[in-house]
Amino acid sequence: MEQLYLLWQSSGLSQMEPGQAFMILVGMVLLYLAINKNFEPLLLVPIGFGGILANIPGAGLAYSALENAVLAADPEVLKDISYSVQITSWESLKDLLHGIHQSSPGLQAAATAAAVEAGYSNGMLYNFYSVSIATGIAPLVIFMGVGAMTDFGPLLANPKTLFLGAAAQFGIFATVLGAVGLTAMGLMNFSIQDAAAIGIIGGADGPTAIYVASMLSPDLLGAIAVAAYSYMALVPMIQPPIMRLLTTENERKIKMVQLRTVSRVEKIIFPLMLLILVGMLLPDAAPLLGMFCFGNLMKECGVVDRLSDTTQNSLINITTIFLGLSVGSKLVADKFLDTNTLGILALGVVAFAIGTACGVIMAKLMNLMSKNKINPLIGSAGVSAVPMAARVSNRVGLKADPNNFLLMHAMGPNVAGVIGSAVAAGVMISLVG
Amino acid sequence: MEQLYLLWQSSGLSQMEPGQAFMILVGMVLLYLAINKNFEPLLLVPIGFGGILANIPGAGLAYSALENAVLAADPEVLKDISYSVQITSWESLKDLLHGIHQSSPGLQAAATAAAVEAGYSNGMLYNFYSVSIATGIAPLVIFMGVGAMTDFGPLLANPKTLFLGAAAQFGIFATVLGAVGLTAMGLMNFSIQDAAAIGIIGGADGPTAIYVASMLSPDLLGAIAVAAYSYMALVPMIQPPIMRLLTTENERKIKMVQLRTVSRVEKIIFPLMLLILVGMLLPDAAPLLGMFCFGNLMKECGVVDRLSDTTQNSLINITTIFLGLSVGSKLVADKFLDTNTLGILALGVVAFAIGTACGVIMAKLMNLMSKNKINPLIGSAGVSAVPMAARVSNRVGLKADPNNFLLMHAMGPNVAGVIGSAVAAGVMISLVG
Amino acid sequence: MEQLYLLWQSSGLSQMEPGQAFMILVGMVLLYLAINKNFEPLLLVPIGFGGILANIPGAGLAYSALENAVLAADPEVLKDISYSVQITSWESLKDLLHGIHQSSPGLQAAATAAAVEAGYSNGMLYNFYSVSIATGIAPLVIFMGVGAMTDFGPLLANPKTLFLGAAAQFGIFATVLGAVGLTAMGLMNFSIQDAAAIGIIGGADGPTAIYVASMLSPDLLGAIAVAAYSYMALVPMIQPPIMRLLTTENERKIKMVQLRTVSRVEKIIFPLMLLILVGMLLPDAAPLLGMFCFGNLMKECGVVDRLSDTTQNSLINITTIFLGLSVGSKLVADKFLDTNTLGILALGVVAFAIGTACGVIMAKLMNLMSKNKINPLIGSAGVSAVPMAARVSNRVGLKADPNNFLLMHAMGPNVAGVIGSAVAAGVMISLVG
Amino acid sequence: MLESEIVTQGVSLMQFGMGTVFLFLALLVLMTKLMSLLVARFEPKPAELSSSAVVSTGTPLAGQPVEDPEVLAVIAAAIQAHRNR
Amino acid sequence: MLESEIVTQGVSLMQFGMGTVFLFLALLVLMTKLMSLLVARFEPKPAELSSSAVVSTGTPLAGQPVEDPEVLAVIAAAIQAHRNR
Amino acid sequence: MLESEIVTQGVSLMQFGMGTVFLFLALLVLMTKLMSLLVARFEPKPAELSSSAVVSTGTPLAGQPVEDPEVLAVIAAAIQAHRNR
Ligand code: NA
Ligand code: NA
Ligand code: NA
Repeated sequence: MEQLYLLWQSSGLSQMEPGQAFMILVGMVLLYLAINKNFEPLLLVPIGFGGILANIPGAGLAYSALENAVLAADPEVLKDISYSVQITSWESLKDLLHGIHQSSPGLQAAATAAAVEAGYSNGMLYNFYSVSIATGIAPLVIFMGVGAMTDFGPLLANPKTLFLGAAAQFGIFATVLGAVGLTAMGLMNFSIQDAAAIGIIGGADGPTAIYVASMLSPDLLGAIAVAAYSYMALVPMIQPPIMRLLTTENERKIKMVQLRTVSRVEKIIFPLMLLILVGMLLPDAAPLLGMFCFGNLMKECGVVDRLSDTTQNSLINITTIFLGLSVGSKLVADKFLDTNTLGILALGVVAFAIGTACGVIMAKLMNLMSKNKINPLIGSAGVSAVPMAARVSNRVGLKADPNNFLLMHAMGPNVAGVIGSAVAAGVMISLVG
Repeated sequence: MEQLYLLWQSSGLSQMEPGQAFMILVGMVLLYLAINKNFEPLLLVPIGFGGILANIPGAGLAYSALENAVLAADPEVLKDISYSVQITSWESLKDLLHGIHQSSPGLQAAATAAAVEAGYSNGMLYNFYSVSIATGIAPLVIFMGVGAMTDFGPLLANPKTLFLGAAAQFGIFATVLGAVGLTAMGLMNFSIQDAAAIGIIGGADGPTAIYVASMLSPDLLGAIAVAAYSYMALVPMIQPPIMRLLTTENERKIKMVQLRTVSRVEKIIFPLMLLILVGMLLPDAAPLLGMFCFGNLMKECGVVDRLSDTTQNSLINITTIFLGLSVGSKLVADKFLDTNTLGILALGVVAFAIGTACGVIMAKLMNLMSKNKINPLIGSAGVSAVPMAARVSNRVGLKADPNNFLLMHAMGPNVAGVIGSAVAAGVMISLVG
Repeated sequence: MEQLYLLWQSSGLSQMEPGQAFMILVGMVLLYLAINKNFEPLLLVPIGFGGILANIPGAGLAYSALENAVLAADPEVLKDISYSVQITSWESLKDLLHGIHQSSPGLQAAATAAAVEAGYSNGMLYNFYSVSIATGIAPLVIFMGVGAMTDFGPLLANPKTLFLGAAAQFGIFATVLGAVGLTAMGLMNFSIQDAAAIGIIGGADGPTAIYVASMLSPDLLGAIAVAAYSYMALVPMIQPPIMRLLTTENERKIKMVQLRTVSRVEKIIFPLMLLILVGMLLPDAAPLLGMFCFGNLMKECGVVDRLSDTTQNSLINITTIFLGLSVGSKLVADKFLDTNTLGILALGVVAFAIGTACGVIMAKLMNLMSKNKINPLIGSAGVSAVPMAARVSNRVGLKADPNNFLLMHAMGPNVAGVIGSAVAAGVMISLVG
Repeated sequence: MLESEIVTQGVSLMQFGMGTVFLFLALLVLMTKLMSLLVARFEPKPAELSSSAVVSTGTPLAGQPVEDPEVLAVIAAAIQAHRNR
Repeated sequence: MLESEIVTQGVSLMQFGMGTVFLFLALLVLMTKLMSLLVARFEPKPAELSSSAVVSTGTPLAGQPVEDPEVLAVIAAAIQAHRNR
Repeated sequence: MLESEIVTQGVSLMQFGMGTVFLFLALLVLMTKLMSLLVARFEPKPAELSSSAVVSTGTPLAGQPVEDPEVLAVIAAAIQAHRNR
């Protein structure tokens, strides 16, 4: 009987905290949405699963060796660690951890050495996060793969749709304002870095959001990534009412001029031109847009198809698996369960809505000044969420006129939105990073 | 002539020790078995080749910068290093190395810095090992791939075959007893950690064995991995005599009830249920079984086929190459050539034999209590060694009755054995890790 | 307006130095040659693109955190850093950086910590370089892939063609002499390490050149890699005039004996034999030739086709992408723009020419001593540049006699050249590394 | 002393280990049976459901950037072949 | 005080950010149009050129070990088999 | 002085380097010939052996989780198509 009691003591069930149980449920819900409702499954399956793993009580998979040592609360080890970081008293383990994270890198290294010597080690997901996200590599590689899958043809055929992609980024900055507003009102507690990272949800672009969040506000990364991917999956529900509200039946029936064919030379020059422009104007966006352009150049140049194929397949798949699990590590209860998370979720949907509205309104404004009319429904595709948002434009357009195919027209603002949010990311990293 | 003499001096041939020559032969034998006898070639080709590389005299491919510096025996450098670790005298270089490995991490870091400054660097295989095995990542990724290749259908159709997978794990623990027994008798010199790592050979599961050995007994990893993969290849020779000895002709002819079809929903829920159970009861098995369940979920959920395909192909292949070469680095003569290795090889085959016997006996016991008879030949598949052991069950069954196909029935205990040995691994890491 | 002025100030355009603009142009030229002239596009597309990224003003993608901190020239941070490395005065930032690189590893680590604490981080390309090239892993993995794509059949059928591969390596060592000669004359300023790394361009083998340059002369790596790949692409222009100059019409018409078929056993044993020979005679070439032989063994043994396929496809492709971008990081203006680079480019073409000539002359010498005549045109294939040089031999031969197909005969010296330059690399690492 | 200690450790590792393995797998048997029962009850026609589920996820998956053109080409060829039968 | 400061920061981030995004994309529109014009002028028959360019790079690419032949063979076999059914 | 020293180093590097390269490859020629002789002697019918060796490893390879079924299906379809032609 005593053996069984010991077994029970060391089991996860006895150590489980309510927050962990709740987060395991959240992970299950994400998996349900991904598998049964097809919510961005490529990301939400690994994120949901990673979230469950991160909250297994006693396993410490999402924690560093130092965090695991502190949370294990062995008095001898705590003494060594607190001595290393020169903290003499603390109210709770969480308080001690907070103190440790505030101390200088040198002291933290000493404390980590003490933890390792006591036999504690980094959790698996913590290692995944350190390698794939903390270095920035995983989102950049995925962005390269996205570049290698992107066709700039529709954009090149109708460059002014870039303005739609610009307008839709207003969702990002309006959300930043919202976040600082909530903080000013005392409802939430976001720094300007947090606000910028939350705003990027409105960019509707997964790797950009994760990249920015990892640089500006790593603690909020889990909530931001989950919000970004969830709302991207919800685009077919969020956008149509807004699109209908802001357009008349006649506007929705506008037929656009057939797109011209774009030559291979233009497609090769475009990513290089974009790269140079980024390099000259906004160096902080260079990693993101550089890798994006590199992927696109590999696809378009036609002489490195081997590399382009691998970038679009095994490389992006491998990276997605580890990126997803790493994001899941930020769904650990004590980082995720916070009123701030609710604020992020609420702000995220506002960001999508405002971005959609601004894209549509911009299209209407452009129609006032140009004789080649744009169907304002393609404005909403400017939020990115490639290719979902472009399909939504097409579907809403077909309801107004069953013979009006907007898909290719909407791909222009759709990829413009990717560029736009990467530019916005560069601005924010440059200003508050 | 003097030039030629110098050339000879600096060559590997003049520096070769007998142990290295012997280990190169061992590597060649492993390659021969892998290529000509088809002994688990996917692992034994890289392991054998890595073993040869590790024993090239003068190249130091399996050593760290510090070890390479000490073994080079330049008096100036030795002075610096021994000063760093505060060792003033030593009998042999091996003695000095032993002293260095005993000193505190801080002192070792200082000694490493001295070695690097003197121009020594980590060997290639040492780097591979550090990244792929010391972090635990490679066995975990391979386990994810194995999960993505596993079909739990037969197990779900007949869940009680899980007990066969449980019984066969007795081979693991009997071997632990054997190892401590040999030590108690003074024949060998194993710690309890070593004994646990040796026992896991009986789990007949490569990545589990490597994972456990890397955590509990890294120095024995080479011998343990070689034993595990070799005996898995020898399963068609080890198991049949034991199976025939323990069963009657009539038992071998038992026809089992046709397996019911299993729904997709069950297959999706099973890995999640298993994950939760592991999380609640045995957090130390969570990395292994978590990755296994993740791979399986990716396969079964049907919405991330891109990721599942990459997991089963390029990702597992890349990881296998580096895992194999890294295991080979532990075949370096001064770590592998030891009477302990002989003990490990002897204990390993005993572990397989006992596991096989226990699986068969368990099946017979279950037949005493149930009216749905189990053919005891499928009990031996409980050792895992997927899918070899299940095929052996089938083959032995066909000899008794040419119309009795046991393969699908044996797949249940076969994958149950994988779960069983991962659970056993968790227990051992939890108790002696 | 003030906002706009600030925007301009922080932009790359205002920070651009002439050298960076020039190097961006160089990157564009490399891309043009790769895409439009098919100059080794698999490498030169990533290298060219990486070169552009590395020279984006203000982005610092090719610099370490410490270099970025120094180049940002914030007085407070400079004070901290210079204090860490105990440098009290400096003439220019470049001078300070030079001083930092001269100081001991411990002081540099302290300075890096100061830079990181001030918010600076490693550039993306710097990280790629650290992981892929500084560790040696990327060239080794590519060499493994090359091994898995190499067929030693023609070499095994006619082993004496190995001598052609040996003779062509004279291009390497003649270039070393040239580099030290230029230095002795005061025209250039190369160390013996630099000279050795430059010589290896004559090996006409990309991964070998990058591997050697990363170990002996990392600062020249960019120029060496660009020269090696460019001249490999120019082989069809460099070689034919030399080949025609050194051979008579009759020699070019020599028909060679049909190659015998080579058994599978020979093809399996050959890489192992080569490995043992390297291990015994030249341990410093063991990493390069070891990985090469491993790749070849995986291909020939026939039992690990999964691994061989992955090695030849996704693994080599992924590695090529990051290797290329990393090489591009060495095209940063302040490392690349140097009179030394001009010297390297000039020496490189001489290396190719001498190698070609020696291969042809060796073939003629061998014909004096043997009755089985060799067509001297296959001698030029001994420089490696697989399979370009062998095709050139074939093409020149066809011009002399439209029915004389030399391709398979030339593959022997062609792969022999790969072995030869790896051996030369080992010698140079061993003697001056 | 020391020898007997390691034997004690080994025996206790065996007891505890085999105990956990059996307990764990027994629990898994129970839960698996329970799960299969529940699935069978709440999903009246499992076979049909599983196929319909595959179909329902099929459409969105087509949106994934898999090698669509090739797949489409194959499908097109197949359809064409079918018509010409 | 502090609250109003963060609001100020947010507002300035919005102004500066949206300004840069618009400026950047406007420049991109200009440059893209210019580029397309130049390409159209200096490459008289873009459609033809693009196809010929593909052909010209086709030959060297054939040397790459992509699985084209296999894919083609599979499709061919599948269609053939289907027709003959 | 310094200049002549580096020249000396270069010359010695050349001598030593070319020497090693030739020696190494000469040894390799010898060993390769020897190996081929031995293989030819101990494996009387190399062509046959090589094919039989391929067959003998063929069966166990089927145990590898490669996409065998697909490959088999392709081959089957191809053969079928061939027969029906
Ligand atoms: Na966007
Ligand atoms: Na097992
Ligand atoms: Na060469």
